[in-house]
Amino acid sequence: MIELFYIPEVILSIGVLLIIILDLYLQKHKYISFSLIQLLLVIASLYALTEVPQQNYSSYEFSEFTSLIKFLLILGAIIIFQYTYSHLNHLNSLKIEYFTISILGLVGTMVMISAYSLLMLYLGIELLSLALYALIGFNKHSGLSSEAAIKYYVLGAMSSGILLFGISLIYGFTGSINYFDIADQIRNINSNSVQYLGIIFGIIFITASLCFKFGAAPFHIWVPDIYQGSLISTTILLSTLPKIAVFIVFLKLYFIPFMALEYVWSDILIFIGIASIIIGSIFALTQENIKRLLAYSAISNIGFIILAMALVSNDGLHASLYYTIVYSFTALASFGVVTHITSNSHGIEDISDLAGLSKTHPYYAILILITMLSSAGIPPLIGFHAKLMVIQALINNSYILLSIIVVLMTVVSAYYYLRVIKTVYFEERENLISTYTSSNILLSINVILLLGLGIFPFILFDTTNFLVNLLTVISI
Amino acid sequence: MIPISYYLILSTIIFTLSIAGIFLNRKNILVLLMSLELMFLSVNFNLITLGNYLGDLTGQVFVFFVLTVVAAESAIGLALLIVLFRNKKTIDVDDLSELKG
Amino acid sequence: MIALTLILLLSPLIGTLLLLFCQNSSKDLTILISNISILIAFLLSLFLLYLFYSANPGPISANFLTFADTSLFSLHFGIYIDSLALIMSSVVTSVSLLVHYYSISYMKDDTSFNRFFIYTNFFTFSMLLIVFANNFLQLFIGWELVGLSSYLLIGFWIKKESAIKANYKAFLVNRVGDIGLLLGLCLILLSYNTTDYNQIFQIKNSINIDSVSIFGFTFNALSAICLLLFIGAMAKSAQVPLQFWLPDSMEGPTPISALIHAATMVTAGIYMVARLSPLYELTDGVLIFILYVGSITAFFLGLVALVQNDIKRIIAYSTISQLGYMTAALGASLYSLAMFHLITHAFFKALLFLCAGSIIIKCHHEQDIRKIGGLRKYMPITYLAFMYASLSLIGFPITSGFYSKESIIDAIGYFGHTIPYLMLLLSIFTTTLYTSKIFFKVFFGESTLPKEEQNENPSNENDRQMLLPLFILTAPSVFLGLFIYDPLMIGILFQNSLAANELIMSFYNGYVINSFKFFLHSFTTINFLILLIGLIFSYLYYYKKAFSINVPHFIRTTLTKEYGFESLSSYLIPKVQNIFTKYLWRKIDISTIDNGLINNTSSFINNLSSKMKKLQTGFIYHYSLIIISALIFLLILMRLTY
Amino acid sequence: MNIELITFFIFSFLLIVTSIKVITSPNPVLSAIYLVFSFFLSAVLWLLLGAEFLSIILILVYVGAVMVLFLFVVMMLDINIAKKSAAYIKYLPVGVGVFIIFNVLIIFFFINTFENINYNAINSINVISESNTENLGYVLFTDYIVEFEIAGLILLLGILSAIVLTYRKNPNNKYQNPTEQIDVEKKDRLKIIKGLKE
Amino acid sequence: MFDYPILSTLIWLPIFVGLILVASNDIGKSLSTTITLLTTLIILIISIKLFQSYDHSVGNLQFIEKFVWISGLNIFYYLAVDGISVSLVLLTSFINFLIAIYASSEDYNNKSSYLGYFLILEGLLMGTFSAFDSILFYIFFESLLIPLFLIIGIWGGENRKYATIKFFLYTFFGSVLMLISIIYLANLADSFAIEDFYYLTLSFEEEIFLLLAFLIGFGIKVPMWPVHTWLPDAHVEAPTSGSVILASVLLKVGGYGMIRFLLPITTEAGIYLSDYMIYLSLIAIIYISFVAFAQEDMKKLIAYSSVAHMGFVTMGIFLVFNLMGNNPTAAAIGLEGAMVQMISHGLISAALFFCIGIMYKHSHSRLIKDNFGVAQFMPIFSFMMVFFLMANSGLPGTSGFVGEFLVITSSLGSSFLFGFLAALSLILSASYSLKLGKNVLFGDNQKNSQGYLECKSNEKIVLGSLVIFVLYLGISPDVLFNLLDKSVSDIISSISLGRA
Repeated sequence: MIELFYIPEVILSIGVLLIIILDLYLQKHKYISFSLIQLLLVIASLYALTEVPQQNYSSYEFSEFTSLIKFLLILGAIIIFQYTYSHLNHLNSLKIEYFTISILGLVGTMVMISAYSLLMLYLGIELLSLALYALIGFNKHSGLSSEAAIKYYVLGAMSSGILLFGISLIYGFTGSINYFDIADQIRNINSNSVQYLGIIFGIIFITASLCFKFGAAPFHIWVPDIYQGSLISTTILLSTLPKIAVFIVFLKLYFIPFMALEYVWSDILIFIGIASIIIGSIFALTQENIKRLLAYSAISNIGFIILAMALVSNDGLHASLYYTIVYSFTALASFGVVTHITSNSHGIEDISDLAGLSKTHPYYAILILITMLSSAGIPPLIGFHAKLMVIQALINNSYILLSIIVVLMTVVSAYYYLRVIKTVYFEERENLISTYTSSNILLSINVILLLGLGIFPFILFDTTNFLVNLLTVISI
Repeated sequence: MIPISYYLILSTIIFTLSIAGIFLNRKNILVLLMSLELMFLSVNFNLITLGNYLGDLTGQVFVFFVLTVVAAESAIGLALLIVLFRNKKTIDVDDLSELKG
Repeated sequence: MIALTLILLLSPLIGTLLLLFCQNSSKDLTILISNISILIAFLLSLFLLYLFYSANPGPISANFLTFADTSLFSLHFGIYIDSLALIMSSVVTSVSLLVHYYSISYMKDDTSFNRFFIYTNFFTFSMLLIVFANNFLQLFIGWELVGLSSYLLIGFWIKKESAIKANYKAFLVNRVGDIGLLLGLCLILLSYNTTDYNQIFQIKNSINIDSVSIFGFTFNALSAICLLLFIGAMAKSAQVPLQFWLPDSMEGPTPISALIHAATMVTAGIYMVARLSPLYELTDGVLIFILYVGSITAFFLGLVALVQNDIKRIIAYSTISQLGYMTAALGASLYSLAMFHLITHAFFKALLFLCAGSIIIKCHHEQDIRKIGGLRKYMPITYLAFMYASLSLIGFPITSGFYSKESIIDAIGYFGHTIPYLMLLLSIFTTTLYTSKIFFKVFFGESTLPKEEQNENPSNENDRQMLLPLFILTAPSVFLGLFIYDPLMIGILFQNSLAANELIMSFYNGYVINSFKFFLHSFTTINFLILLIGLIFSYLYYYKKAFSINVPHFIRTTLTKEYGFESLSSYLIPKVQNIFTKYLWRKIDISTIDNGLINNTSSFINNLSSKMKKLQTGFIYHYSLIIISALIFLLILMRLTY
Repeated sequence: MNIELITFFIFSFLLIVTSIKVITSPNPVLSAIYLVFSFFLSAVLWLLLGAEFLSIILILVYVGAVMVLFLFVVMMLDINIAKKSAAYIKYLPVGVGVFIIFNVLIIFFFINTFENINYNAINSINVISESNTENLGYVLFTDYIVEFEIAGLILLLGILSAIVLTYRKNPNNKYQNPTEQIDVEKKDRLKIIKGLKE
Repeated sequence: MFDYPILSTLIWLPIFVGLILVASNDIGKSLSTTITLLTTLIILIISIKLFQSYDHSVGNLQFIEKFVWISGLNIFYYLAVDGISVSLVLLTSFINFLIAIYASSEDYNNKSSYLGYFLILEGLLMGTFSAFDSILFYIFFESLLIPLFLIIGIWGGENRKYATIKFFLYTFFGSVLMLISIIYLANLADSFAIEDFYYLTLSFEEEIFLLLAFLIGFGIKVPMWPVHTWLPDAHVEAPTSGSVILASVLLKVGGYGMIRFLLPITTEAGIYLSDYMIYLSLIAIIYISFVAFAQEDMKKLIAYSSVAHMGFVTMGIFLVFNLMGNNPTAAAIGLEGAMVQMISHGLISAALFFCIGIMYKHSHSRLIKDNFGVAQFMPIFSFMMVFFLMANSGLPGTSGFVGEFLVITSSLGSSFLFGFLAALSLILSASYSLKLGKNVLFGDNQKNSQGYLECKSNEKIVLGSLVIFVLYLGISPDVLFNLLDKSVSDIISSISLGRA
């Protein structure tokens, strides 16, 4: 048991408690608290990499796979925090509580990842969701922020209810909440037995709820509003960490307990994936608000992830994992750039706020260019390789028609990315654009990696390949 | 002797009632929150009943955690409600459509 | 010999290039370079001619530059030396030389003096390229290059609106013919994998057996090729219906009209058919076609000349008509006669044009013969030269024109081509009429030009530089026919270059006997009668103005409008072109394809997006309804499936 | 028809009625009161199922804490009694439709599934003793200890968030901050402004 | 032979320098000009070396560089050239060098970025022409859009936003379908190497779909008839050098792709559909010529003329399908014609766009009616422009003739009608080309209100060298044929590979 002390979750939880207390004494010197937080994260990430407890807890998984994912999550958090710190500092609304709540949410994502029982999963999701409710509503003086928060709260709670309903069905008809036992039960079930439909219904409820958390169509409906309403730093958080976590939950749920019913859920997920891609692409076309735009872009990206995963094949799995990481990376970069820019002394809201950026801040213009092109899937940027892998997986599994729809939607979606570039580069309007440089280097590295990994995709490719191998070892 | 399905049917009815409550509600967010409470209540019914059916305590343990979480959730929800009220001077559902499109 | 020919061929080109690089140097240098390069070419032609007849090596064909040499085909630039080529080159270079010399004075006041000589030199080179071509590709290249130089020279006065319209038209009409030529060339290359004259000549009989499908009809391959090639000749040699560019091309400087649009370039078509006579000889159908095209051109375009008033246009129509004679001769397999007329025509028509040039420059670029008059006393030398040239043109006995033209008419009659014969006969009359019309109106009568513009210095002829070529040209215009008639008819002149020598021989032996007998005999023919009637008629009508004829308006209009070709080319085609192309562009390209297909798709998707955006109402209850509906949908789906 | 079944029917009927009342009463205070009723009724039904500890918790925590919180908020926010709007009527069929479809789907499914299983819902599960509370406590602190800890984190997060969200400094309050006063350095006391030349 | 990676140098050197120029953000006009000139010159020298050391006597792939790039997906960093590639590589480096010379006297804001994007474009083009792994090819092919998009968008004309987005989406649309086909093929062949695709046995339906996908992809790039409408817009809005590179090299990517992918892979379907595709090409040649005639904007006119001339390229390629069975020689002639036409059009259209750019600098209008009487003030320029216009209308002795000649020859092998219709281009191209000359160069212009001035020496060098090359290739295209001959016959033989 003492060994468990060293897992990053524990370190983070205890660290957060300490920082909450310390912060009370460091009101004037917030940067100290912030540095402590970052230090805490770094330590946790190191532990995530080095320590893999051998001792297993039946409802909590420790493995190289989860450790690596946790490492990635913490890494993402470090980057996000850095952006957030600069952003909030710039807007004079820095509060250390923002980070402590975020860290608790981060712990939530870790719990989700490691969860090996439905109860643990539920707790993880709730931990994350509660943190997100608070973070979305964090901008207390903004009506939009609180509107977004209450919307997310109501819908999120509803989806938790749906999740619980599904869990209760699964629990009732398999007799267990442990993934392994459930998998065992489902494997031995035949389609004539009483439990069969109950389990399928349970899976549907859980799928609906998870798709809601993921932001996949038609459960995506909250995404644009919430992205728009919250602080842009929250938007980055929303569009990266929870997505990775939910994706891993998807992987673990569907490929371990529900694997035997693969023929049931894979069709549903393919439908959801395609719907997300189409809706994400088409709705985004006429958006004016950049956060809404990126929200719809996120929806369509989620569609890609789900679609690849729903193929239930090794390359599909690999593609979805690769896509998830690439997507998070791109989202970090694209939102990251936006956090670094203020227009007319506000954060960037509308696309038109970016007009003329290339004249005043060519450097940032290039960053936006790269991120947008990467999102659009234009080679040689990393976004292209991700889309390539998904399409390849589709074609390998003989979904030719789907792949055509997908690429056509890629073309449609390229339009709105180009619109952003167009505004940045080709339009000349005087905006009082200012930028800040505190986390500039990190951002640059972030963006340059989009290009660098595009030219040398095998680095990331090998990593994800390793991860997928780990995962298949677990699930089989 | 109460057949297991009775409890399940009851919980389903309450569950659907609470869902209907969410989208039929034209009044204020507070009632929405109450509907959500009802929803969790119905799920708890399910869990306890099915736990009993399985002869397994896990269902009750689950309910225990759900109760805990929902309590915390309500706290946050009410806090958000207050913030919303401060900003908009209203908690009418119909007034919450600034974010759209 | 090959080397010399090469030098002959390239010296105008080198001249062109030198001129190109000395564009800004003095006029003297330009004159020097251009004239010397042509002089070299001319002297070499004569020398080669001498060499050729003395050594008589037979036709020589050699390649000197590889165009392409691949596994699929091999194309070269080469030279083909035989009597035909050398005679033609002598004609070309001699006329060219004289025109160059003449132009020194004619163009002396022009600002683009140098440019003029660049063009003319380049033209001479291109023409020689055709003359010495040993394959079809080179023929085509030269063909197009003379077209280019003609284009450039017609539009030499770039500020003159009518000139740049005329050169545009000339080039395009020539292009129509070039399509035929190009298709013929491609067909040869594709089917026989060579374009070399000799090789094609060798397999001509097997080509004659092959067939080729054109628009679903099956043709004899050789006929098809020859017909296609002849379409090229029709455009270049201004045969009906592709003749209408030539009168307009008179917008260029007059020496150019002399050189290109009378003496040399327009005869390229004749030359080509003569060159390929071994092939044409095998294609009876095509020959008949050629014969009729030629005689129709000769007659009807001669008529048009009657109603013209511009001195150069009259001569231009006369050129078309004379080319018609040559074509008709070709069509009757009388290749050497066609060549003969080509040669004599080159000289006397060049002379006519140069005279016209003298007149025009004297009259300050006034070309309307109704306004010019009484120049006889001011320009006696020009008057004489013009008279000789005119006599030659109308075929007055003993002149060069007489020998070439009469023998064509007689030979056609002799071989029984009745309808062409009649048409050609009649056009003797018209030729006489329009020639006399110019002659009498310009040199006699009174000028209607303003007095001060008429002559500042009436006693002066033009300067010597302009007169010398007139002198020189008068000689061949009058006497050349007499000298070369016999050797030509018995086949010494062209040796075996031309096919169907035996036909000429039979005509010669059966009808002409020798040049002097032919001369004497001609006074007894109907030809001479017509000529005399024409002369008398025009003397009375144009000079004495003894009577007036009311030509019906309809006929006059038809002729002025050149049987409708005029309106076709200058009104209808451009109009249709403008409207039609604008329609294609605006209606089909922009409206249908671009807006209809492309932009509509994008705006459709955009509209869809903005419509669908309304689904996102922002109300929680709608959102939850959507989520629940989706859930229920999935549940029902599962319920129905499992 | 035994006593349990009768109890079940009575209470469940009441539960449904109060639930409907919760979502339909125009006055949120009434809604809250009905919700309290619902919780009470549920507690009874849970008791019937043998989940004594949970039913007590439901009353203590929910009725005692959460619902009171709700009522506080209702009072605090001074919310008007809403009238039934036209939109309500418009959406009522949709709501009823969804309600019916959903119910039919799930209820029929439950009925189908359990029609051959005559299983009594009333069941007491014994792990270490007869006492439900003892059993629950035992399981909670052995098998579910990690979950228990995480629940602690969730509560911490709840507290933290609620405070962060609702806490506000009244800008009109005039008070001294001793820390700031002590922290002052020399350079803060006097600020030298370069005089404008014109 | 070289033991250093000559192809990689060709690709990465300009990209690297270009990135530096873009990143350095306006380092000064003269410095960036010098750097660009030097780089393009080095690239030109290297590509000439490549040309020299390329072994003409065999048509196979040479200078192969092959490394594993993404091992899991079987994607290789696989560069090589054959004769076809070498000719296009030479064209690219030559045109870019000319652009560098031309741009040296131009003044743009943020010139270093401008030149940087051109260098990047050059490198990517090199990559496109030498990549033999299909994904690598696709990456280069697609990346081309980025620098061109920016060049037109930033330094373009009034309506550039519409034009760039249209251009980008149009071509992107085409290429994604191509991507699907590539992946599909790779899936069957278990390799992304292009030549492995040649050995696949595909069913007829598969071939049809693949053909259509490739046809849309490359057809938009070429552009073929119904999908050409992006080109005039893009050209009109592009800065001069942008138009030049777009017309002279970028369009060739489409033709190149067709030769590489369409011909050997989808032969059966190609034979089945060849008539329709030839009709499309003929429509491009004839109909577009008419449309070109109607243009009022000089750039649009030349843009449409480009479409018409590229019609010859596609026609030559599709004739291969039509002729392969009964007349392989004619097929090969057609293909060589297509290649020569590509190179020649690359030179001529570049020259014409330069010419228009030079006029535009003085008159600030691209409309035909605003420009007239240029020849009076710019005689040398006008001389060269007339030359290029003539070359554009396929005058023998210029390179413009050779390609058309060969394609027409080849088409006669298929049907006389095809040959006749294609030959109509002789009139049509002359009519619009000379119309431009007639209205713009000639005519009386007394006031010179446009302020025409004889072109500067660097512009003379640009146009002059183009004149020389157009002439050289027109009089003695043997160099080109030597280069292409073996590779073309290799392509033709690889067509039979797939059929076996």
